Amino acid sequence: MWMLENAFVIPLIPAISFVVILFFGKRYIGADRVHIVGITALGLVWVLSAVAAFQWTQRVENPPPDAIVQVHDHGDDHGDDHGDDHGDDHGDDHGDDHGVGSGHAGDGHGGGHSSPLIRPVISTFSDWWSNAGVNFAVGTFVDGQTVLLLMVVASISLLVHIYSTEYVKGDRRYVHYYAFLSLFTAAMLFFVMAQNIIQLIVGWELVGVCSFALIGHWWEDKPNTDAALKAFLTNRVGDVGLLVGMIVLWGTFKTFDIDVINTMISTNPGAHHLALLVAACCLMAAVASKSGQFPLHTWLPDAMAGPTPVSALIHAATMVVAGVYMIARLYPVFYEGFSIGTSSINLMAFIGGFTALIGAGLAFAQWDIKKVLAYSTVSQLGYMVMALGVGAWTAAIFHLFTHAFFKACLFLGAGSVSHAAHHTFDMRKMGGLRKDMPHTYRTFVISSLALAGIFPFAGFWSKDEILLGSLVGQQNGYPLMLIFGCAVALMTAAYMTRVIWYTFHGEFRGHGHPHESPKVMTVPLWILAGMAVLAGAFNLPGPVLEPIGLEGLAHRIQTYAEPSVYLNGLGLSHPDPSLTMALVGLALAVSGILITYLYYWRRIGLHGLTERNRYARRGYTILENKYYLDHLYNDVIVETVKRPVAKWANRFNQNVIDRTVNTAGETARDVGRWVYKWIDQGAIDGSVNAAARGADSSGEGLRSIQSGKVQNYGQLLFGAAAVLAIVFVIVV
Amino acid sequence: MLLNQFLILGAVLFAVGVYGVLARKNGVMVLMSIELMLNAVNINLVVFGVQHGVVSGQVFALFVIAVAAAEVGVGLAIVLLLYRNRTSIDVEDFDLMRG
Amino acid sequence: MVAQNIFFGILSAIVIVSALRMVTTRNIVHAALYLVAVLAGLGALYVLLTAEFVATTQVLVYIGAVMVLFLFGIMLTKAPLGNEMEMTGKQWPLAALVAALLGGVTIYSLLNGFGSDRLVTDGPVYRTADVSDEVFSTYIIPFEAVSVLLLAALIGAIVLARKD
Amino acid sequence: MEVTGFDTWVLSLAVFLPLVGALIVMLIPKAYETELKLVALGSSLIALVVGAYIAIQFDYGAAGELQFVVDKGWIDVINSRYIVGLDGLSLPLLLLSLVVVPLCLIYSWNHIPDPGNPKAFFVLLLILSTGMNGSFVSQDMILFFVFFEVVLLPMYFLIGVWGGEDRRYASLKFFLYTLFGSALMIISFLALFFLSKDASGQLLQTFDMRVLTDVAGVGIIKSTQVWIFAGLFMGFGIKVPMFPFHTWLPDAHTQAPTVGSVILAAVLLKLGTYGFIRIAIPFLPEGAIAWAPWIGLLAVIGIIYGALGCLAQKDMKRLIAFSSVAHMGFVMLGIATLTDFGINAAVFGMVAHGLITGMLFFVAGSIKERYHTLEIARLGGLLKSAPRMGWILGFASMASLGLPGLAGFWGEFPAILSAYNPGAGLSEEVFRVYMVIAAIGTVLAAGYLLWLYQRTAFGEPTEEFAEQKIADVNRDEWIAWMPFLIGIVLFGVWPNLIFNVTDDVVSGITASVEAIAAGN
Repeated sequence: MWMLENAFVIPLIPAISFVVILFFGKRYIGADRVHIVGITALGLVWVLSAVAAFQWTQRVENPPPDAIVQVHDHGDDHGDDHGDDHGDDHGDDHGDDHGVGSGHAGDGHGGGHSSPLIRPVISTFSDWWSNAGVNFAVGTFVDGQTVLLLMVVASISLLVHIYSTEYVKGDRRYVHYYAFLSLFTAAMLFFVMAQNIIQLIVGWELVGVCSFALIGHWWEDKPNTDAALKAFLTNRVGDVGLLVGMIVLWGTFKTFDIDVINTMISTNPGAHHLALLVAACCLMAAVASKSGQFPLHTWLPDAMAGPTPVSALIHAATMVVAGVYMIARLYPVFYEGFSIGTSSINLMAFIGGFTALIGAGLAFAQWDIKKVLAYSTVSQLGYMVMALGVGAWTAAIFHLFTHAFFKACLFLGAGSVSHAAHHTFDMRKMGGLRKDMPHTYRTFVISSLALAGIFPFAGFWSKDEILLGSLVGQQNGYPLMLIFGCAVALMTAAYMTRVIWYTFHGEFRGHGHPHESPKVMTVPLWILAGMAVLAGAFNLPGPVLEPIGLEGLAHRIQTYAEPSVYLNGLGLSHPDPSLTMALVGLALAVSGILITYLYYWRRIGLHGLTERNRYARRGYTILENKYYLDHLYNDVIVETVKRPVAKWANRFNQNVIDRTVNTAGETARDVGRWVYKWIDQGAIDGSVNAAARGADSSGEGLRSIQSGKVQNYGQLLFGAAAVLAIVFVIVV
Repeated sequence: MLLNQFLILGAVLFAVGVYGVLARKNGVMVLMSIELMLNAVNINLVVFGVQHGVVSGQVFALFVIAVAAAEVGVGLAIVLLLYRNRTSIDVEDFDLMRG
Repeated sequence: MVAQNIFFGILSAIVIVSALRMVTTRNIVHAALYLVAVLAGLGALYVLLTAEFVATTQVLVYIGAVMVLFLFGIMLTKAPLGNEMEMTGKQWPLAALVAALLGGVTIYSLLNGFGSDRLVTDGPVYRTADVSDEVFSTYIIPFEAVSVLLLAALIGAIVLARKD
Repeated sequence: MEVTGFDTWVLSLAVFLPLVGALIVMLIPKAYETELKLVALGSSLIALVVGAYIAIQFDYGAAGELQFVVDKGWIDVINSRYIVGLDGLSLPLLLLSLVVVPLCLIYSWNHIPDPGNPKAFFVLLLILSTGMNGSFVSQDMILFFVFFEVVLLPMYFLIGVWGGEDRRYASLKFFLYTLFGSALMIISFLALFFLSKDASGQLLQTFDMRVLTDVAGVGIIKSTQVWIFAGLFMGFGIKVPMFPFHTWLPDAHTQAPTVGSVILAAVLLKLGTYGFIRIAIPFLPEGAIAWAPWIGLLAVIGIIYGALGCLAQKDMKRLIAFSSVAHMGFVMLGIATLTDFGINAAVFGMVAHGLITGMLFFVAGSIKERYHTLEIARLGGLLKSAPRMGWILGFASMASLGLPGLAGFWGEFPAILSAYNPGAGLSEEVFRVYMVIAAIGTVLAAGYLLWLYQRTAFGEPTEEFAEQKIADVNRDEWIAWMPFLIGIVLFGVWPNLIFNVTDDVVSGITASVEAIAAGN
């Protein structure tokens, strides 16, 4: 278990790599070879993360005595278990319960716990800071959720490092690029293993800064820096929520320790409901900014101004899931604050679902391939937040896991396309690339299928769990969320098909000769594509595996990653797998693909036919009449979705929300100018100056006294003496 | 006789001397006015010597007279020097200390 | 007592009127003569206060020596000896105000402080011999200092007034 | 702690060594320029070494008590004594002051602003140093006041002689403002002298700050405390500067020479906040409780107002100056909560602001030297023209906007946090509103700093300077800046370096305030 207790070395390695690259890279390593340092560091991080993940699974499988928490079935004897829980949750030695815990763990909902409640490995290092006589330590908090994220971050970061060697080759700031990739990785790893909420804040902001630096990587162009500023400032707005929310947590529990906060809530749910509600709402604002949730999502598409691998790493797979991760990490806060268990709609679920919906809608209206993917990311993040909002913790984290791989693959694929096609991301200048770029095409399609949720790709499994979660909920279902989820499933499949059509099919509309990217780019693509296929296997439902006798491997993420030590106390349950729900989800995705397919492929086919055969063209009019379906799709369904709805959404997005943000900024600036001009310089400074002028003019008057004539001085002297004497006489 | 008779006489003389010092233009007149002020002080010294029955009052009056003589000597020499350099002893002409 | 009061009245009237004339007259020689009157009046007042040696010195030093010095000064600086010269500066009202304030506050506090205290008239009377005893015993060092001062003033005056 | 041998005069040594250096420099003829610079630097460096010795000898276990105390007769007639001593509150600030001065000397080595005259410049800096060091260690109000005022004159001349175009106006404004505050402050000191009583009702008639801290104003009735506190509030508040007494600051900063701005930002402003923590609050707890909501209000107004002011600026130095108003608002908010958390954060914020804003002013000064303008619209592309300086500016901006992991955060976050639960029975509702406003202030801070950075550092250089060769950071600048940069990172990564030192003193202060509050 060494790795779990000393997990701090994992973020330390890329941090050192950052320092080495930034300060010694250019001079001692060579500007074009700094990636060696970064890749080595990330390789090491990956290995250590894998070790940590393995050791965590060992800890779950064969828990040491001090890792187990005695469990009571909260469903039955809720009344008398309070007294015990207080003692138990702090890891009292219950050696005799070893292995028995699995029996206790409430399995009332079928999918439930089959393993004991395992405490996270918490190591604290030093007195980081102190205040009011209390020392606050810095430390690491490692549990299944942490190691899962470690693996995600390490894997994708490593692949992005490798991919970037080709993609940003010869860039004028190659060194800085790799330095900030390393710093970002360090910050993200630091964030995921935060032991207290201060560390969460620190990591949260640090990844934001790296994002800022990398979005603005090509800062010579103003749009890039605008995007960077927008990203940072929008995040800063959310950070107000983060700071206030964390402060409310501190004020309520008088501790920063995540473990203690979670334990206190889970052992005594119901207490502090109001404070938790306030904290949860505030933190929700932070999540909205970092994870691109409505209405603070507008920065994310703009953030695509950064280099594409950065978009893949930061703005698809890792940083933007920080908000989701934080909800998951502090889940008891949100669960109690929003009453997720008992409500059938709440703020988090609604924001998530709504974001998923508008994100998917907006993805239709984009011509920039990266922006489509960006809106898709917004939409999928909304999915995750919605999942957390309906109480489907595992589903959300599972989706986070699978999404990281296929979305990173999609972004890197888009990067590969642009690399080949003269650095454009405009889909109108692409087309027909499937022949020229077979590897990119295949990986892109695989990932798109995963994103669309087609069996048996990864996205199918995770999306299915989310839909199931919103169907069943905890005590109530979340019907509205289910509708949102289903609609999004359909739309996701549709817009991804559109992207594939415009990018890879049809005729090449750009200029020059596109070519396949070199191996150093395609290999990471294939690895990610492989994960897009296989990642679903990590949390397969039991019924799928039973026929092949591998039911022991079911629900691995749920088993290993879920912090049931906290969630159990809240009474969180897991829905039974449902074949119906899976089929409905699949049907929606397939129909989405089918509709789009008909729309694009058929029309092109006809065009080709009419061009080949002039008789056929005459028949085409008839065919065209027969194809009122096209009209239906084109003019009615798609156009209404595409033109008025999407355009309206887009316009709302650009004009209302974005305008609001911009206007707020401009107004603040104008107010600043006004206040400065009239109040500061006018009123306050003016009055001061008036006083000074008074002093000045009286000084002018007094200056005439300085005549240099002895008698005048004498007059003053005697006059002053007389006055003083008078004063003295009067006073005494 | 009242003590105040003499003291007030001294005060009046002193005030008149002050006026002379401040108002007169001629350097010699200024010096004369200073003599007036010194004499005003001398009255006080003598009167208080009598009042307290000590001889020190008179002794100090004598000292003051001696110092006044010295002062007049030096003061007149300065006035003379000024006159020689500036051909004027109007104190209003001298404003070298103007700020 | 009455006689003394009458004498005091006459003398102080002379002194004050002369002093006022001194600081207001336009003729500088007249001013010097008024000063003589003031000094003489004061000398007489010293006699009234039984300070005979001071009175003598007043007459000898002031009226004899100092006044001669002043007259020399007046002549050497070629002061206009006529009546026509404006001797008072433009700022005289201010000076008068200051002087009046100063005098007023002093007189006020004197009246306040000593009220109607009577002058001690039956105290010891110090003759010239007593004064000289005191000067040459208790105040011998200040006396010597004053003599040095006079010497210094003498030399200083000569140095200053030398023509070269 | 028993003080013996060298330790008895080590503090005085740290305070007066620069003054001795100044005297020696005065004796060296102007022609020997290098020699006099070396003497000046040497004396400040020796003072720094003495400071390091103090820091090593300092008993961190007893940081709450005064150490190295010297108590000698001084002005017996008013019962004012020469008392110096050092505790955990003074130590970081003394060290900050000791570090900043030699760095400023190094920076000005070849950068004496017009009209030159390095001798006078260095002498003034050294006198300034003595005043600052003395203020942080004196434990007698008259002594404190003397040092407090000693600071004023050199600064006046630094601005008035070596400043920009409007230097006369700015320096006079600075001088009059501060003098006005000082006048009210000394009146309050006298009132404390005449009115303080010990627990048995005996009049104390002392300027000894230790005694006054101990009695904590028990003998003074509340309404009187409020008035005396008002005088102190004006005196210290102007120095801080708090809204609405801040208007001298932008002018002074804009016109001051670079090192003048640096010292002004790094140390001088701290005299005000230090005065609040050291004098105003412990001496007059009831007055402090009565004033705290208003101080908090002015602090948050300052935060928002300073930030809005920044957004309107066209001059880089003026912008940084306004940002000081905002940052000191956080410090004052922390103080106004009267909690350990808040006041510790305030002390941290003072040090952090000193380092960060000092750094920003250094960069601004170097930009001015190279471009001969600080007009933001005319700048641009600094990252391209002088990449290292651009990076340093970016780093300092990030630190200034309170990025965690750098020093600025630890002054800001705990201060906001402390407003959630203000101490001494202050209204939670009011302070929670302040908390939210202050948190919003962090957004604006990010806004103006990044906006500044975008316009000055990003993009291509403006046409005006496109052809010019802009020198990157030179050796003197590296030496002068490096300690700032290291400090910003070091305190950001391990904030306990400061929190640990100040906590004991601060909890002593708040404990007495709480006791008074509980007694009411």
